[in-house]
Amino acid sequence: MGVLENKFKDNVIVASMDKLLGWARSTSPWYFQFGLACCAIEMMASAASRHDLERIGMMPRSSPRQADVMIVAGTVTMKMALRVKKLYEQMAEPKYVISMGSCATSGGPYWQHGYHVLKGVDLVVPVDVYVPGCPPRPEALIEGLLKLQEKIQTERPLTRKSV
Amino acid sequence: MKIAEIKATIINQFPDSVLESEDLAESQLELKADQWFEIATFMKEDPNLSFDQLECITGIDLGVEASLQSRYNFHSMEHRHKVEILITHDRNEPKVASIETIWRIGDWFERETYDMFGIVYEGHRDLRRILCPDDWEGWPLRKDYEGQELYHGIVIPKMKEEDGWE
Amino acid sequence: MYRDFGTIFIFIFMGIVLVYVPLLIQKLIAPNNPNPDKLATYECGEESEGSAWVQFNIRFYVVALIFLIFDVEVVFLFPWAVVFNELGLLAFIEMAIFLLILIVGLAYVWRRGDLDWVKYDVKYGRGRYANLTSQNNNSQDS
Amino acid sequence: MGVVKGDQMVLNIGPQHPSTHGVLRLEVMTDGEIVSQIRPHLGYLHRCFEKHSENVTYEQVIPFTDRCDYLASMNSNFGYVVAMEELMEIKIPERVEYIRVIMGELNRIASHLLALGVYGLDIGAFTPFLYMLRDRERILDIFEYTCGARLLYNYMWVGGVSHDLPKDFETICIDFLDYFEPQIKEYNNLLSYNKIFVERTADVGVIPADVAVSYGVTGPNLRASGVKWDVRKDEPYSIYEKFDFDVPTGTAEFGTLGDCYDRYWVRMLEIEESVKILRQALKEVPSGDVHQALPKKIRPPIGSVYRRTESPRGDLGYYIVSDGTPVPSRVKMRSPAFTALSCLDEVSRGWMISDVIAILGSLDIVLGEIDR
Repeated sequence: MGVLENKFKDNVIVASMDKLLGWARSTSPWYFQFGLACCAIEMMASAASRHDLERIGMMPRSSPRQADVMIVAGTVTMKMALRVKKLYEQMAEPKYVISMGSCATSGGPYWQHGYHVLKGVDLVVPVDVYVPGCPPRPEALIEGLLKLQEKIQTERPLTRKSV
Repeated sequence: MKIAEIKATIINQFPDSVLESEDLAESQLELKADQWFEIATFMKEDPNLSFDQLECITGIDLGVEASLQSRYNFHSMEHRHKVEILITHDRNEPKVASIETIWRIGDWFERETYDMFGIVYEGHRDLRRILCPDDWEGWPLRKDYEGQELYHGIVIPKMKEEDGWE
Repeated sequence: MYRDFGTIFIFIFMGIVLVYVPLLIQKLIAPNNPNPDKLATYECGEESEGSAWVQFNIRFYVVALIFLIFDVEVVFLFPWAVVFNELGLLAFIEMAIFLLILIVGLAYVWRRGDLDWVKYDVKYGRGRYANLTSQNNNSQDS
Repeated sequence: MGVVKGDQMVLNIGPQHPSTHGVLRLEVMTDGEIVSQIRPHLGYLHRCFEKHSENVTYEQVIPFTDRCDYLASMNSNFGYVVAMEELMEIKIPERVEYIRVIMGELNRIASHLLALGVYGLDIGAFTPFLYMLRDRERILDIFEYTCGARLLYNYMWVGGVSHDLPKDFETICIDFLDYFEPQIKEYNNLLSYNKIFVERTADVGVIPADVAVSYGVTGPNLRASGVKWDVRKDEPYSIYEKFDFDVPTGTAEFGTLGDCYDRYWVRMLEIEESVKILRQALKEVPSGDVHQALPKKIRPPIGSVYRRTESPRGDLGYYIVSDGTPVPSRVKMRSPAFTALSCLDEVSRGWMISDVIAILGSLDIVLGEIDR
């Protein structure tokens, strides 16, 4: 844990520090290019010229070390599930996960006979925002990302977690 | 070259390895598995057959207790004619010669059919699973395949017909 | 004259401050919980097999040496070039001799073939890579 | 001067990598730069398509064929539907045939646009990717206008199509084609004659014709090696005989026959051919009802069929075995990208790692279709 993290009782100074930190972290969450299947093409389309993700500060990074948000875009299979867990661990804190598409959320159209399909990526990594759709439209993905930015702003990194 | 002539040239070249069965389509030819490698090399080298493209190898499970079958589709770029070869294996230890050294794509097609059905292709240089992970149990596409419960600690929920998630 | 030292001192001081203060803030605030997976080398999601500390091909070392020589040569050129117009013809001739010696070195290295970096042995080399198709490659069974 | 061999190390160009076009793991044996052997590992996106198609009815298999080749879902549907109609001997009204050819060719352009754009990304050129995806969005608008979906359409059913064409579809398409043709020249200026791009791709990753055929490579990759083989011309299905278009093969424009540049160049020429087909098809779309030939209950006779169609990646074959029940007994999809990837090991022996990325990008593989 960081030196000052979660150490302080809730008071006005720490609250404003939290708001500043939350604002700083939420303005440009770089997303981790984790394109698995059809949702990856929609993620590419939303990063390209018409629905530009750079407007909301989202820049594609291809290494977990430089990324804050992991967008799991596509079907996570059993063989891939172990890699997803390992890659999530290798991301730098504070990290967030968006499960894009119904395949990543719950196995999607492959839920019934997909012996090799992981029924939902939340069995492996903690997920922050679920984006429904198969594949979700770029507008849906952008709405999910904005929802995530709101969630980052309300986080309280410095105040002690009331256990 | 018409399909009948193709079958004729193969039959009179390897008379004893051809099986006659009536419910086959016109372009199909059923063979026994023993001389398969020689027939395959003959089909590739023979000038007026010259099947140089192996289109597809399909593994088929004919029924819960019935035998397995692997069907080869061949096509010749030169003469633009096609043929389909069927080879039946029994269910417990399906074996057939590998044609991977003749057509290079056979390598992956055979690995996939092995992965899905468990049909062993002898003489294959590197017969491993290609789609499922290496430590996957069972042959997924067989009719009597029961999915495994647990894989590296991740539960694979079983969908019961009547009461939804288990 | 002493004023110049003042500006240099401020320059250095600001350099140090602008580097270490953010690092300090980061040390205080940033969450930091290492675990074995996180500290493992990132290799596209796979465990890395074997180590990268293998005995590298010699050509990497040779080219690094050649670069070093000519880099040092350029370092000598800079001060000479700055005051070039005050110097007379003699300095020009000296530098020409210095350069000539190094040109001989370059010719030797070029002749020996250490500069053509590309050390392919391509299986289906055609066109400009045709001569790089090494014969021993076809003997390997694919 | 003897070649001093350094030790070999194993490098994983792994499942999560920006240039593997999906989840593909290449286990590369290299001495730091020169690649001596590649072992591709597949199966990271194996979604049990064939197991699903043994448990759902014939109509329900169509959405799964969409999701196999998600870049060219119209052509995947087209292949499955043509195979089914051959098995059941259904006669298709003329209007449906025209709609299918139009949709298939539009989808081919969209798939090639994304393939070439991402290939530019692999080589390091970012702007063509943005230009090409901007125009691809216009095609997706046309698809959305007709069947409501952007990427996976479930549009072509056995015996017909799901939605009839909207009323001013032809004018919209022709407007798009008029807008699109000058754009192709723009791409050529951006990428095709770019010195760096040519230097990185000409003469690199040559696939000789016989190796290509032996590896079962088909489609633009095979035509780039000089073999003139196009299922639309050689085993015509639907109404492709009506249109005259020529099949572009490798022209060794900047290097030798069958190198990475040729594969790129053949795809660029194919976009122009598709535009030619679309112009001819859009002129004479007959009227009629698209739902008229839809069978109420799909119960094909017992038997099997193997039918190939031309998807943007090559020969997309469907082997369908039916046992008379409304549920297929076996559906095998012969995926063109699967065979294109199989020759990567032999072709990229001895090249540098950055060349291997160029070769992999030029093969234009889609992992959903490889792993099924």
